[in-house]
Amino acid sequence: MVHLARHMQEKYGIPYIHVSYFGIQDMSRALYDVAEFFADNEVLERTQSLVRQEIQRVMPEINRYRQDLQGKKAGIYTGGAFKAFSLVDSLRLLGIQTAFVGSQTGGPEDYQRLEAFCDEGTIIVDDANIMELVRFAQETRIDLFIGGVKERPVAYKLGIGFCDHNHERKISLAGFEGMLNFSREVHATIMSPVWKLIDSRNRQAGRN
Amino acid sequence: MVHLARHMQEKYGIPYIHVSYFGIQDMSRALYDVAEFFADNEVLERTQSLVRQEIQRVMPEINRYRQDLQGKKAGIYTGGAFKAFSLVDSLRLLGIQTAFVGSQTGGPEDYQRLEAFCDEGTIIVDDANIMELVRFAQETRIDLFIGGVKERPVAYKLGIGFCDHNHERKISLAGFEGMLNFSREVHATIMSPVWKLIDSRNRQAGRN
Amino acid sequence: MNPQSTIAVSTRNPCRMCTPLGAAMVFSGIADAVPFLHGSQGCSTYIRRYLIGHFREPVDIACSNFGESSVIFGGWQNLHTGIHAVIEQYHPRLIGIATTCLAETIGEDIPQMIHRLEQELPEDGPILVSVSTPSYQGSHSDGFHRAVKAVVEKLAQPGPAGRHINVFSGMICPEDIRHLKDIFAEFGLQATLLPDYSDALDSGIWNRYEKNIESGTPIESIRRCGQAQATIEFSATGDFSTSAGETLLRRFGTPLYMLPLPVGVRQCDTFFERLSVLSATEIPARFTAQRSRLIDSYVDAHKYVFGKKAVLYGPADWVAALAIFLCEIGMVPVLCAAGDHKGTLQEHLREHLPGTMDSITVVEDTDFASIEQMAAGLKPDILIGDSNGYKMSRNLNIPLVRLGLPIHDRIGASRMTAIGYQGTQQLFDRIVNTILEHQQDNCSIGYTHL
Amino acid sequence: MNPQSTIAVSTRNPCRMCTPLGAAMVFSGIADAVPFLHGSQGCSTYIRRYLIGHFREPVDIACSNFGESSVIFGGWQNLHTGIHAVIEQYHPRLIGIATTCLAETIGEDIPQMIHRLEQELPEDGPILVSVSTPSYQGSHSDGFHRAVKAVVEKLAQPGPAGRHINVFSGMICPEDIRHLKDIFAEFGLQATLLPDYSDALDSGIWNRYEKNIESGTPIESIRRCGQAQATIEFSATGDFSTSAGETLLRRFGTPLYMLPLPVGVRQCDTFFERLSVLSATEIPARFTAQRSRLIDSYVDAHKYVFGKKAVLYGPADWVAALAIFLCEIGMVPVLCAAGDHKGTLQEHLREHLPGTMDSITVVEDTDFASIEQMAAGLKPDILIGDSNGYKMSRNLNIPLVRLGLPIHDRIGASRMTAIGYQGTQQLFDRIVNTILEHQQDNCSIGYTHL
Repeated sequence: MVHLARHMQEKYGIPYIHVSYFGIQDMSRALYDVAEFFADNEVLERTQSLVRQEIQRVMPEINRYRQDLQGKKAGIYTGGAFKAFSLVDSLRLLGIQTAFVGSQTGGPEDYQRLEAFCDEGTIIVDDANIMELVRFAQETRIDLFIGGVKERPVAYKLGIGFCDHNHERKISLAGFEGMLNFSREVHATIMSPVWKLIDSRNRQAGRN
Repeated sequence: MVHLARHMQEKYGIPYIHVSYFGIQDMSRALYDVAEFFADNEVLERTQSLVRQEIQRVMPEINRYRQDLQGKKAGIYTGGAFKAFSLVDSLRLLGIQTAFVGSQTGGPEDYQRLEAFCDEGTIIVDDANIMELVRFAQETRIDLFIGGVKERPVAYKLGIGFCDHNHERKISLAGFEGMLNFSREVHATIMSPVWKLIDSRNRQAGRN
Repeated sequence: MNPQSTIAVSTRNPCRMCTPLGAAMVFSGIADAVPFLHGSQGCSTYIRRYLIGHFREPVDIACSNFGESSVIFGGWQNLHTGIHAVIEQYHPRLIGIATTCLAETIGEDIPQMIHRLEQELPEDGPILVSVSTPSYQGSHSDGFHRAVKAVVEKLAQPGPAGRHINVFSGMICPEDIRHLKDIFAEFGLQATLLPDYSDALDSGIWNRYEKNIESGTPIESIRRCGQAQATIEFSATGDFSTSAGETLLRRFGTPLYMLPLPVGVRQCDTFFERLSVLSATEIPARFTAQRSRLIDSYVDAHKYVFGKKAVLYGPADWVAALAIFLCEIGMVPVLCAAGDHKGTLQEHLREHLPGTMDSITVVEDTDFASIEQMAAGLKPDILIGDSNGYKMSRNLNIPLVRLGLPIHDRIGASRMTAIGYQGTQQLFDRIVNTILEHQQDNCSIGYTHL
Repeated sequence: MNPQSTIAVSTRNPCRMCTPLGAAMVFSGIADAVPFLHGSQGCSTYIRRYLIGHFREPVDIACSNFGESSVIFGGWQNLHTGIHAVIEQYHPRLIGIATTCLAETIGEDIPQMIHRLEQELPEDGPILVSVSTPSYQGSHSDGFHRAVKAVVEKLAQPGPAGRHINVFSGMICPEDIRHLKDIFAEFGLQATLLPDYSDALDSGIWNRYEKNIESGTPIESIRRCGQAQATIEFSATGDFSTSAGETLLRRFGTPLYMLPLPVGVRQCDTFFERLSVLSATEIPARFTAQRSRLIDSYVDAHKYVFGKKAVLYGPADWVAALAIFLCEIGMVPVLCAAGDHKGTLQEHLREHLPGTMDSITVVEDTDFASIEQMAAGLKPDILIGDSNGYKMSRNLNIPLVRLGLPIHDRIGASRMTAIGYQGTQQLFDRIVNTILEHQQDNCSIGYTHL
């Protein structure tokens, strides 16, 4: 996509800005970036008002979820590194700490930025296979794994909540409404009581 | 009902006629009886035209069923004897012979009339219990039993098709349309291939 | 003060069946026994008609056929004639006599009548068991439990202690009874299930007309109930007044384990662990594998059910077991409506579901008019109960998972299982898929992958 | 002459999955074996994704990950690297290599490559089995059968005759596999089911992360296939080109019984009677009781299904078995649509359903666009097939009974049984109740009793 935008700028002089629509922080930033690009006070004011309204709308529900989720831990593994930032940020809003984060195609620069962005102690993972991811997941005792659809059954088999972020999703994650969807799904998968049935007999370590 | 009508005639002078709406013969007769009561030529003509139309409408389908059903045998056991006449008649229209017929509450006069009305060889049954009915059904090797809802599972257990005639029915049997419904249901239950699965292994006698 | 609270409201569409219906089911599930209603013929016709509609099997219920004179002069003559007719027709070894509202209202002295009958019957004549089941007192479920207790009180004998186990399952479907028998067999335990109508009310096709009274719990086995190693009784509500296990505990000291219906992983665990102790063996691999796959399926579907709201109705024992099962999978049983009255449902749920009772309304002794009114406000995602809830399901456009009795608008009521890991699996799949189907069909874009 | 008949019409929404998907399922169901796709990574991703969506289980499929250079210079290097990586990671005893369209199109000489690999692998290295499965030639079902044949051709050894039976069931769900194993055990027959993914693709919850390749048909058992008493292969279409049983018959003289899938009473009877002969024992009472109750349920529901029209789609073997089952219960399979091409479906049905073919349309090698168009004209009461028919079901407002693969919009695909009297019972109940539900919900007055 960036490739295309750059090409259109070079060839046709159409400017572009680089935004993320995922998470409240990023979504607000994206709207402000667009507003600032036009350097029109009225647009800026309307943007501020919209962002304020939307945040007031979604935060009460998100705060309720945070009460349940505070202190939970997650692992993230994405295709590109870009998405990882938004996910770490959105989880943070829900009170969830990212225990490890990585991507398939990230470069050294991405990982440096990720390391700076994350809390201390977060493990940065580069192009791991499923067995390595499982090891991280078990060692850090995460409550939630965020990955692609094909990692889902592995997370489930190990008794870990899961949320997928890829193109096959039916329920959108973008925008303010998307953040609500994301929060609901993360809350549902972490708070589901079914995991207790696995703990009680099958889980080795003393995780509860 | 007759009691009520007679009472209304006596007390208020409202005349009544006694009809059956079950079966094409009875339904047509009922319409003519009403028309004749009014002794109005126009009413009579319209009645004739209606009956003709309806018979033309329903007979092709009924004739198709008769091709499958010709020569099949049925047993009838009703609450009152009145309904039995209509049923014998309707089965006759479908090519089905009544092997035995009876009722719970019929009187000697009813049975005499029934005997005259039925084909030779038809057994007339008076207030039989279920075991006697089963004996008749097995001896006469009927393909269809017409009785109340509570006889249904017994007929089914013995591998005999069944049609109920009582007040709990959801699909009407009255009028020309009712005769179609009746024909469809009788055709479905007799022609269902499921009975063959019982014959092949479980039925004692050489019925096929 | 709400002035309305003092006004008696009539029951509108009761959420239960008549009391003697349950008793008739019990007597149907005893070998060589015939159910007999003391009352007017309409009662036996109604009960036969419902049992036939549900089980789709021949059902024989004898009746003393009260007429006007019986109501005035008492039903002794009718009972006498009826019992003799049944003996002549069926040659039963036991006749189970359940009373109707009418017989109870005119104050029939059944124990005395039974005594008179017993005196005139020959030595090898049938055992007569009676149970008081007016429908203004309890539900079909109560009638069921009371009949089991009455049978045990009449028949159980002292004797040398055996290794066998008494199992009073309450009202479960024939396939669940067969599964229970398989479970005990796999544990190497000899079990007396009372009643056992798994054949009488769910037989295959017949070779010839049968009187259909041979199958069921053998009378000899019931006699030995007092000599059992232990009794397992499924009851969430701890009602001793209708507990046959309590009779055996009191009279013979037979240890009684009152367990919830084994629905869901935890309630099944309680049951299977008890069997493991009683049999002094490990839980067989077949069941641990079923358990493991069941939990695996819980996990696979956990997002589809999390927070989904259910309205449950039926007998209190079932409502209790289902509510606990639903909470185990992350659903919220927003309305737990028992058609019968135990008075303990709220307390039982509070004990087993601490911290979640705020979101759960519990009512007992309720009717469908009330349930529908409450359900409309609660906006549930699913209803779970018998077919009598279809009208509500249709009015509210909320899908119904059929469970219980009567189920007369689907086939296979005898196979709608819920017991054990295996039965739970089937119930769980039905619940999840009903929710998914409703979502999918009502979704404007029509999900194809979920 | 219809000028249109000469115009090639492109396939719109194929009624089948890719050929190597079936092969991957087979290799998943062999103990210590790893499925390996020779082709580009997208193919293995697509297949994993569909198998995961259907089974909701981890699925491992290795791949030679073709790039542009592989297409130009051939895939040997990728295959070589991939196989060694798989050996290092999984330590498998067998690697099942299925080709993709791309590998076949560029003309990869797989047998020669396998030969080269075998020469360089150590003595105790894995067995390499390859199967040609371009998706422009056959369906997932063909890929499945071909892989079974390829495995048997590679592994079966001559030796002293045993009493065991080979069972090549074709593509059935894990619960059906477990049921088949129970059936053979109950007959006292030792059976080699190939494949057996009843655990690999339907396991319980795990204690620890597993490579998930241990379970399945043991390689030793496959080696002894040539020494079996007989082979039972479920195939209605008698396709010898994909028959593993034919290989064993030809090479070792192992008697081959090609039976229809045991769905419905008669097709089950054929199967159970064969087992009775092979085991020289009576059919166990458990199954005769299931049979009797199944027929009893047919009778109970016969009026609900008589004359009801069904559209069937899926692999030809399944369509054939289902059509014969439906006719047995009085339904009319107005459209029998096979996504694959055997060329024998029409003939097979004509032979087994004499006199009813006038009302049955048979098509092979068809797609959903064609099926929907035909179905719209036939006005069926029900559709039976995989979840890909949901769109059609929604467009035509005709309910869909899900059976086959993929089923991704319901849970429990692994438990949607159809095999044996027991599986048929479940399928029959689903069909009848789906018809009843649709009638009830679409009836203006809303039946409550049926």
